[in-house]
Amino acid sequence: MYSDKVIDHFTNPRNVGEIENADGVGEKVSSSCGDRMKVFLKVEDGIIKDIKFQTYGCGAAIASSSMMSEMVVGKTLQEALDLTNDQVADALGGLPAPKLHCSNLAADALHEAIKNYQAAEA
Amino acid sequence: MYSDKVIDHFTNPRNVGEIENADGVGEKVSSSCGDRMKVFLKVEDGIIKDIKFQTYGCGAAIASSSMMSEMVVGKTLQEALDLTNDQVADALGGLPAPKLHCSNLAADALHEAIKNYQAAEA
Amino acid sequence: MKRIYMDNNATTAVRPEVMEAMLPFFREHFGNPSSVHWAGRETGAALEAAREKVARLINCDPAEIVFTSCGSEGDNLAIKGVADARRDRGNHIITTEVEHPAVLAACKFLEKQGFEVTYLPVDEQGMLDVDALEAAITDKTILISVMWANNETGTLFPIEQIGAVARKHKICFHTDAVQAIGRVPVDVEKAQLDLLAISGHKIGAPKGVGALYVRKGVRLTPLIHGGHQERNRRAGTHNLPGIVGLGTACEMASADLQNTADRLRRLRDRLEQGLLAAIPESQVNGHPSQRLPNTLNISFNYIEGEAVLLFLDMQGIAASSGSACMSDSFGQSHVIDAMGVDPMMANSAIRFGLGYDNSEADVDQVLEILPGIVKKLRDMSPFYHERGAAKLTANS
Amino acid sequence: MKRIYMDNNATTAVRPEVMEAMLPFFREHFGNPSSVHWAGRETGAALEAAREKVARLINCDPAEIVFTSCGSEGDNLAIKGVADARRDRGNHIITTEVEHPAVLAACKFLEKQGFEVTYLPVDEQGMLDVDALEAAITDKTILISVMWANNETGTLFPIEQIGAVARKHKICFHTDAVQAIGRVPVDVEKAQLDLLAISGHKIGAPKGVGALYVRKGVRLTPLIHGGHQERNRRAGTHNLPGIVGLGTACEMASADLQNTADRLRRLRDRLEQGLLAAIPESQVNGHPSQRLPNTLNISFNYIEGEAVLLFLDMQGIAASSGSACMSDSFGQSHVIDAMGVDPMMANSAIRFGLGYDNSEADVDQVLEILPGIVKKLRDMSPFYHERGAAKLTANS
Ligand SMILES: Cc1ncc(COP(=O)(O)O)c(C=O)c1O
Ligand SMILES: Cc1ncc(COP(=O)(O)O)c(C=O)c1O
Repeated sequence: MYSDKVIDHFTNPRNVGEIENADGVGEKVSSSCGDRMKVFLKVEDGIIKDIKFQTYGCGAAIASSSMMSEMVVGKTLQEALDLTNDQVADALGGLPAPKLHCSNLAADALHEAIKNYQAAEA
Repeated sequence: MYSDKVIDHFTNPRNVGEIENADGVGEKVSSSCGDRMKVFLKVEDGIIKDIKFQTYGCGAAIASSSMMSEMVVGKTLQEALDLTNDQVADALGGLPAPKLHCSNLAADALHEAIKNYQAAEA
Repeated sequence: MKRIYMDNNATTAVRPEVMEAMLPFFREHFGNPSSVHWAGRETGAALEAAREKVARLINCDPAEIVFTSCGSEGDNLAIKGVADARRDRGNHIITTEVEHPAVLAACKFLEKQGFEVTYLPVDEQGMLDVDALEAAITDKTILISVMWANNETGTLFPIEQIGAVARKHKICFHTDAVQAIGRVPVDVEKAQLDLLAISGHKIGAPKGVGALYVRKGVRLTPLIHGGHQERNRRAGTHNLPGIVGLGTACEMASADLQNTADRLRRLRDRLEQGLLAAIPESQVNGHPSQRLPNTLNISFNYIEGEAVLLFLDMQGIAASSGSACMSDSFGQSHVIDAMGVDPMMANSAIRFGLGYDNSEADVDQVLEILPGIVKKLRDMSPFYHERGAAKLTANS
Repeated sequence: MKRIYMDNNATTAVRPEVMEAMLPFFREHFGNPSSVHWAGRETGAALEAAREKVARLINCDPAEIVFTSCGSEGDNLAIKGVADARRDRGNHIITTEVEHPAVLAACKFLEKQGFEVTYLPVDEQGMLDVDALEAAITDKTILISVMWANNETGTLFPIEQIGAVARKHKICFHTDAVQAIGRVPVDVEKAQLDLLAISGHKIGAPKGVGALYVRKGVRLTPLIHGGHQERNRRAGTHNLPGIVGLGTACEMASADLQNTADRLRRLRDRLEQGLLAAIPESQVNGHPSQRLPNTLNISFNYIEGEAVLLFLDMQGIAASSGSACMSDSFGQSHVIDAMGVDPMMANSAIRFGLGYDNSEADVDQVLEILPGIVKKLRDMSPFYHERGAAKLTANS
């Protein structure tokens, strides 16, 4: 049912945790299944230096969270804002149709965290 | 489905044929399935000396015909008139329920032949 | 005594390759394909692979295949399912007098529910008149159900012509292809079919599995409600071994349909010609050319079919009279009846259904044995002895 | 990696003895039991022998057994069949909120046909109130359908009490005994049942076969019309291998029901107590004592069930969350929901269904692995990290 990439990210999720005194924090709750993701960012010179997440949800939700986090470390905020949920799912080698909505958390939560950072900066 | 006795009588039916100048001839047609039996008798001193039959029908009809013929040779006419279809079926070791009606020919055709003989005598 | 099985229209033995394909799914890969764990993952792929093989045999999309438990279920699902789903559009159904009981009884049931059913007659060769079918269509007609091949006589109906008529009038078209599948080419696109029922045990898959083709977009009310299996069209845990077996049997049928058909036709024709030559007053029931290559329905006047079968059986030869599932009921075959065959002739009808493993030696064995059986039974039959007299009377 | 299968409420592997009993019926004794020849005679006797074995397990007359293709078919045949046959007497059906989808969806379908259905609630232990059931009866009630054992929690309903109520009010009583059969004693006479559905693949018989008990004199409209099989209650060529397998599985279940139940209960209790002790904020869903001996449904707060299943699967352990056939649909289990379990707790529910071949080592393996999985997932869960704060807030 799940691709090897999904299984890998699910089994060994990257960047799980919390950043104390994070520069930005955001979260997203799936309206359809109640899955929830929380993102913590460390930003330096407009670049994402560190990212951690906490996720409550199924295998697809956890794997998408992990994959997203790996995709954006070292990226500029703009690049991170351009990342879409679909790109996360693609990077995982696709997700089964009934599980696609579970990957819709990751980019959204990231964007919330960036907005939170930008609001604090402004 | 059929007992060994039925199979035996069906495979090697006794007394198949016709008696020329029979003393009595009778027949019976089943109203439910169209099976038909014809009985020929040779009678001497009120005793059935010889019996032959022709039957059109399924295995049960043929076996009942044969069994009946074997049961009445050497019997008095009264004994033969007392023979019932059920007794023929019992002598065969029973018949499957949906086939019981096929054994209802044999005693009936026999009785017709006896009546035919008695009418000619009278 | 060598056993010769010539009742393949009733049911077939599971083919060795099918058996082998099924075996791992009973004890090793036994998980529910809906499960997330290893035991389920292993079977999910096998389920879809089987679906593709079935789809390939009839030229449809795998998503259009609904797995069922038998041909009867497929026919009932198609007929009752469409009738219920289209009730608001009309209440008229067209079928034929010679359908399998699964179709006829489903239609009889619907008649009690307020549907009207036209049962089209057939001619003396068992053939259907497509013009008569078209003439029977009313603006209330919601379904046409016509079998592809008749199970008793093997007569093949002009399904492509009927499909064209159905499409022209925008009426849903179902065919019972239980006997046709694997024996003649079946293509749901060419035939413009909306529904088509098949059964595993007629083509070397096991009993307990079948499939219904449902064209994309055709809505039908399920017979068995429950879980979401088969896209909500048939609930119940999948019969994985059976489904895998059906897939393999369909794959094998696709692979050498024409060869097998040619070979069986040669054997069948040898049997037919041999019997007609050896046994006077015998006749073939069914269409002379538009007929399943494996099927011979033949009558021997003056005697009764079951008696013939019993004698054949004692010599190890399995054949049947009429439809196997009707053999516990009385009376003549409704199929032979509908063809207007004389009742006594009809009563002696014997069906031979050849299978892929029948040989020329099997046929020759039957040709050696059967004429003697007929002679023995005719010698016993009062009708046979009276036939001369009857003819004399008729001629006088 | 040793594979441990603990999803026996979803489906079971075919038992070796069952496999052996079935094997000759695929290729050797493959005839249609309705046929007159050797191939049919061989199977007719096997069919009736299997029927007797099934009847013995539930204490009924063999003639009261109707072979089906699965549990879902049995439930649908019972519910729709009785509803149609008794339509003139009333249109009200009583069932529960926690039935299997096969029952619920059949009832929903009947609602569209003009029937009225009362879905009785259950309490927080999943138990039904028999007084509430009796109070729901109206003079239009024609059928009560209450499952014997719940598939998700294993909760056992008071079937004998319900049977007494049904009999008192002369209402037809059906039970879905798919999970109960072979696990607890089932006696249709004691329970005063009219209909009872079972499925082969839950008790070591293969998928694709089931049975419906229909008390003598109970009329029901067939789902699958056609041939005269099963005394006109279910058409279609018999699935002989499957039926023989079901017979053998029932015979084996009869033979050591109590032993197996006792052994599985000990294993289940070991698993249950071990997990409750090792994992804080976990809870058992279902009735503490009125429960199938093999079933444990347990929740671990703050995490999601599917994630737990995946980690278990990676270590070779097969379990499930909710009903297997529902796992492709969204949302929580309707059963756990009906018990009023807190949604987050409900979302983490895992079902272990032990089988006759599970061992103490299997249980210990799960006890070794699962607490770590829960810890890992909780460490990842925002809810878990906030629980202290939430409690502080609640206390302040
Ligand atoms: C309680 C219950 N009823 C009915 C069914 C349906 O049985 P089957 O999958 O054989 O149709 C199941 C199994 O999923 C079940 O657990
Ligand atoms: C033409 C036809 N339709 C339907 C069926 C029913 O198939 P099954 O016995 O698999 O239900 C049969 C087989 O008896 C058949 O020959």
